Amino acid sequence: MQSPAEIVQHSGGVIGVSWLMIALPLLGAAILLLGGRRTNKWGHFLGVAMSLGAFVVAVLSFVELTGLDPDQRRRAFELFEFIPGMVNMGMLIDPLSISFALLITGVGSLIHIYSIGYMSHDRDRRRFFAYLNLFVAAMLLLVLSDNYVGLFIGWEGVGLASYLLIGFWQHKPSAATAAQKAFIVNRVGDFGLLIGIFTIWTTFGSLAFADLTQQVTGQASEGTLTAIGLLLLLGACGKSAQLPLQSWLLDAMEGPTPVSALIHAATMVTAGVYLVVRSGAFFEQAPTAQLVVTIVGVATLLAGAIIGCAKDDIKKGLAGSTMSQIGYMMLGAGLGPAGYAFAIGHLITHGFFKANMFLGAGSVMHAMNDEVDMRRYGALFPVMKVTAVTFIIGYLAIIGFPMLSGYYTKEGIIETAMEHNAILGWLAVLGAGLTGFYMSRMIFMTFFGKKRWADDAHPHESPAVMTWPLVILSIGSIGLGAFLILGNRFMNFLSPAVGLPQELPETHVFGFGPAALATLALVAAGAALAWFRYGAAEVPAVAPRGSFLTTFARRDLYGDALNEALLMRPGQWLTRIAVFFDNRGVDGLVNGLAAGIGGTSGRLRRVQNGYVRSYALSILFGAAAVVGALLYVGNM
Amino acid sequence: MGETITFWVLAVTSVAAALGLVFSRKAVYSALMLGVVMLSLAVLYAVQDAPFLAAVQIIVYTGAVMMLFLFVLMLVGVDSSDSLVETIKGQRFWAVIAGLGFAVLLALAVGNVAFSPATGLGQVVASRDGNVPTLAASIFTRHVFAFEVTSALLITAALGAMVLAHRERVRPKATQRDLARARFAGPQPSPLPGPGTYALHNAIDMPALLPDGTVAVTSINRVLARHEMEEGFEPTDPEKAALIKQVLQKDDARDAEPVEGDKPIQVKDALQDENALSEEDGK
Amino acid sequence: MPWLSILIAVPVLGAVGVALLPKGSDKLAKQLALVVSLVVLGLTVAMAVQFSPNGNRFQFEEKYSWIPSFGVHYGVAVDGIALVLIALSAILVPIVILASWHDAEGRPDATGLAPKRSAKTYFALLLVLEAMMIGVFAATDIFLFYVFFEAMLIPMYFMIGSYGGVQRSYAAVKFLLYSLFGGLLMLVAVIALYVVAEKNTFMFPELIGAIQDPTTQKWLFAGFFIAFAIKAPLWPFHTWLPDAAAQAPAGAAVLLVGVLDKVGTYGMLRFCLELFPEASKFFTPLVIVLSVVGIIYGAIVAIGQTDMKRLIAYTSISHFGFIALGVFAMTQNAQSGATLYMVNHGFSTGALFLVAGFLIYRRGSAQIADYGGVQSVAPLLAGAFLIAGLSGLSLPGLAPFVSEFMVLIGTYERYAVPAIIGATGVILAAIYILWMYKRTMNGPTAEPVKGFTDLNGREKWVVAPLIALIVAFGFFPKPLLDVINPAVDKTLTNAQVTDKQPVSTVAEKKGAGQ
Amino acid sequence: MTTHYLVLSALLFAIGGVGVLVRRNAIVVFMCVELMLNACNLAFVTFARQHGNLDGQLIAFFVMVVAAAEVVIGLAIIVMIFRTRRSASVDNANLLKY
Repeated sequence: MQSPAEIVQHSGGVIGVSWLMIALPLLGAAILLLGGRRTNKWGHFLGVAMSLGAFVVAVLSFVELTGLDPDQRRRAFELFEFIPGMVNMGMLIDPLSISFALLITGVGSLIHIYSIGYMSHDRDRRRFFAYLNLFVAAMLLLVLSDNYVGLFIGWEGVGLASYLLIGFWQHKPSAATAAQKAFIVNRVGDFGLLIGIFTIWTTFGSLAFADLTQQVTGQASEGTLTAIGLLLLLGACGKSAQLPLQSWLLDAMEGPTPVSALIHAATMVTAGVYLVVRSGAFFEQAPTAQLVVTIVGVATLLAGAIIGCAKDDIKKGLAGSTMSQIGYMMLGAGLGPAGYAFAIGHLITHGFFKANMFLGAGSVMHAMNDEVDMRRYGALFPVMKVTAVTFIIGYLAIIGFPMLSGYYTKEGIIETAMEHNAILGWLAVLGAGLTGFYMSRMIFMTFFGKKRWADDAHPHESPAVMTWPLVILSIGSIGLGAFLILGNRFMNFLSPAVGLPQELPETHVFGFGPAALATLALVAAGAALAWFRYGAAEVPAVAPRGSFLTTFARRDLYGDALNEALLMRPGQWLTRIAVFFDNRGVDGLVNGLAAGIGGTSGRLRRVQNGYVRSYALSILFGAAAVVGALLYVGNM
Repeated sequence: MGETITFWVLAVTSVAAALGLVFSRKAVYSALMLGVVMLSLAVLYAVQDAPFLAAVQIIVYTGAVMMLFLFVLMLVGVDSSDSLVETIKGQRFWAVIAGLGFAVLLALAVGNVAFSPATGLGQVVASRDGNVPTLAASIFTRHVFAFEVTSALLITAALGAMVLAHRERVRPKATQRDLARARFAGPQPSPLPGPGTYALHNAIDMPALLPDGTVAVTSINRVLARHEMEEGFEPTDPEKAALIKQVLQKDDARDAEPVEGDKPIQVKDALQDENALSEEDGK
Repeated sequence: MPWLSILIAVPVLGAVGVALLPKGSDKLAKQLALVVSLVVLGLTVAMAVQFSPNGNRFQFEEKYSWIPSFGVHYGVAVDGIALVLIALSAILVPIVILASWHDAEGRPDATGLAPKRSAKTYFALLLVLEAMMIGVFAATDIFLFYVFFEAMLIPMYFMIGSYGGVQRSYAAVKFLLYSLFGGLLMLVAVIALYVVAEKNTFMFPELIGAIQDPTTQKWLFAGFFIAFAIKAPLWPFHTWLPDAAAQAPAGAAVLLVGVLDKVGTYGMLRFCLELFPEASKFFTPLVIVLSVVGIIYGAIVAIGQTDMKRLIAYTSISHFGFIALGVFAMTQNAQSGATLYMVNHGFSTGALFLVAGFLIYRRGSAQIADYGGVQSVAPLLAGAFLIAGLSGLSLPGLAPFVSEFMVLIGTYERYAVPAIIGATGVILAAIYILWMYKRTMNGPTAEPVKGFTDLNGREKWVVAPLIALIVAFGFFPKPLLDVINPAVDKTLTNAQVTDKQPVSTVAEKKGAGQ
Repeated sequence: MTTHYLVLSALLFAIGGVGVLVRRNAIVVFMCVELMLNACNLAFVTFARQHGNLDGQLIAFFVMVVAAAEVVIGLAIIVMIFRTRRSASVDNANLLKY
């Protein structure tokens, strides 16, 4: 077992200016938002350029980092004092953060390019690119920050970008509602993260990753560490759409498709996994918290898969799949150093093949007049070959077709889980089978079978600016897994940042262990079932009323209904009661007091009846009282 | 001994007169009663070594002030007597309670003190050869400032009274000629009809009837009518009562209007009003 | 150079100048008021530059005898806390003047908006108010503080009562009576403090530690605290604020909520804690409960509002809960955070009120239901509203986050449970802000909204500095905190509190390494 | 004897007070006020003799002067009120109420 390396102070070199990665897209966003209509013409090019610029810096930093000794590969440097005496803003470039940076800028740039085509007809394309740039900057801040506060700022920054992009077509009430929901549900998670950060600060007196080594965290009680772990997990659940905070992700598909690809598939939703891995120093000494992480992961991977099985909306189907795949990553992240490399590896390959499929779905929608219902697709393979082929490559990668990316990373997670806890392992295998089913269903319904198009649909292949990113992504979907996993290349690369397990797992080009065989068998069975129901058989253009299970899955496992019944309605009642109480209770008391005084004076002023004789009478009484008092005092 | 007798006689007299002042219905009686109290007090001053004050009391109070009261009473109406109905609830009861209580308290206060026999003013007066010179010396030496202020007060009061009671004449005073002309130019050159003519009663408070049996509005005596309406002695004939009320209301409305300056010939206005009224009647 | 006296005198003279302008010269009055307020801002900046954070606690001291027989002085000076609050006032006033350019003119098609009034008077009142605000923060003599504390009410009373919405007189009277009631309690306490301390002076620095008897401390604390709690306003003394803020013209509401109410929390920090340390500790649990209730309660009631300005007012009640929580958590972080919160909240709520004011000016209604889809017709307006709103929900990267974070983390150091409950306000804040944003800005464009124009040049100049400050201090709060921290340190020393140390040894390890 | 005079003075004063309270005719009310003033004067004169000091008489003298001035003005006011309202009842002048 090897602990993570010490974080070293850095200066100079490309890493010394790696803050440019954040600054460039941020600048882009600022220019596009403040520049207004003047920048309409070239705004999208600026957006792409800034993203590519960040990518270049990331690559150069990566090269510089790999040129260092492995135990010197955690480089941190301070930018400025943020909150004096508490937090200094700084950057941490280590194998973990640079992997994320490469994924974010790389896939991000491809999606930027794709969006030029996809959003070409939207009058607000400039704003869209501004938000995308903002997102990239925030996401990079999240992963590159060397402390929890910086991470939190990025964390909320991506939340904001997500809010803005989901609600990009804000004139649609559904989009606005979905955006709002995403933000608020995320805030619940952020609440947990915030309290977690508080606990870290009060326990350890520092929020910098460099100070929170395992030696330091080991001094706290396990209870504290478990609490910190669970609180951070709550944050992770919010951002990564894990149970029980999953409900926002499906609604988030209201946003434009490139957004779904970039934010709600490839990068932002994986931030939770990053958080858990980055906080390994806490989780690894709190087994209970780790166990909860794996349970949440497994539960979500099954829930997401079940939801995916029933959705007819292609984007929602993919969203369910995303949930499910992040569940795998969470599971891996909960397994400690043995699972980290697979989790992050799966995260990266997933970033490629899921972005690939989302963009493919976008391409299909683009061709089908923004139709998202798969029951209105069918037989699209012949008309849009590039899209179809790249989509199918992504499909094969996700179901874990041997030798493709997903196979290595997912299989790694399943094997590690199996060693750790057989129940979790088998449930993960079951999830893989479900993946085989719903993804095959999607392929068959979309690209094969009979045409069920709407009358005015004239599908056509998308322009090159949209297909080239698909091609590049699909190359990643094919080869990246093998590149990373075979020979534990990625595990060794990450080790300075996250440590190594006691013994390195063996990796084979074909890893047909019992678990892998079972997985393959289940996936094949799932695919076959999908073929019989959706490939060979007729697919009705209108969804039939399914069984209870189907309805259960279609309604997102009643997650929304549950939220509504448990939180929303009581909340509404609470609000109404509070408003009533405030108006009638607190303010009523105040106004009542005022009215009481007013009424008393109103009655009291009747004494002033205007008759001088009455006044004289009271004067006489007063005089008598004075005389009486004088007498009394004199006699005392 | 002489003083005691004088005191008791005058004390009884003055208290009785004071009560009379409070309880007599007619203001003139009250004024006379006040005069009695003042004279009694003047004598009591004299008894108590204050001859100058006694004189002043008679001259200023009983002479000047009381005359002033009587003049005003004449202006306001000598014969009017107050209504005995108390309009403010509980006023009388509480007034008597307060008055009695106050008197008792004062009496108690006085009674509680054991006075030594009076020093008397003999010594003080002797040094200056009599009460008046001594008082004068005091007024014009020690209290000269207060005295001068009083004089200012009196002048101010005199001025104030003149300003308050004065009414500016804005038109030349009407001569007899003007009055006659106005009368003949007006709608009714003849005298107003007397009351009670052709009526069942010849009492002065009943209006005259015209040949057709209707009331002659111009014959209504305003003062009496008002008095009777206020006291609740309305004519039994509801028609007449209504008519009287109407006339009075008309008067009230006119009174309520702001008075500007001195109206030279009141008669004319009154006649015009009456004319308008009878015209209304005709309709 | 008597900086503070000049700062108080300039706006007063400006107000006199504005008031003396001939009738009908409204435009000149506005320009003059703007120039005067900018001069004040310039002077404030010049003063702030000369302030040395680590020098004496009170700087720019001036002290002249005022009523010698009672030991009353005209005593002014600033420490870091007062300085930032004075700076806040000086920044907000020119912005408010610019934003209120047409507030006194009524509207040709006015629907429930204020009728036309004298613009001259309005701007003169604004300047008088500025002088009072600077004076109240600068006063080191408690009697002088009281005088400013009460005098401040008068211009605000007229601004609400004459230039406000439909129910302006109700709101103005409620505001005045409520504040006066608190002020009278404070006056009693001020006099009692003078009598009991037997120092024959009202100077604050000399009165620190003068009251030793715990019972006396508690009574005096209560007198001061209730006045400040009403002013702040703390739950349950808050109901005047929504009425006043909803009826006041937007500019006045900004100064009311942004600066005037800060006097309450400032007073708690400065006077309650330092003069009555024992009593403060005794009452801390109570105040913390009130603050936490205020945070949650204000947020929940805000969610249920249908009127934009009332909603913003209730969010402020929630935020004042945070500030009071920070003040009474008695840790360096919490109190620095609370002070920073006062400043940031001024900018954030100021921006919200002003942008809401622009909306209301266009639509003639403050009802949320009367809007919808504004973003499509006026994107800049919507963007400004969103940024202001996001700062209201303490989005990281915007200024209020830093302060809220510090308050909560500082509170958590000592009182974990209140901090956790308070932190749920973070979620509620997202609900009330975003829901309001959604209902006004998103969705299909409502019919009456279609004619909306986007921000004009003047309005841009109003919004831009606020947003720039919010963003700048969101990423770089150090300049403010460097000024605030030493002052809070002194406060804590005088309040006889020491910070808790973390369990672990990171700090020690660092200390050993150096 | 002094006691007797003083009690008489008190009695007259009280009667005058009651008169002010129960009578509605402004002129009679005024007379009652004069009665009260006279009662006071009696007390002053009595005390002057009791203490052998002329100041009591002096005060009484001044009281008379002031009373005279007051009567002049008071009556003028009454006349004026009567002229406009045609009534000398103090109850009619009750506009200054509530």
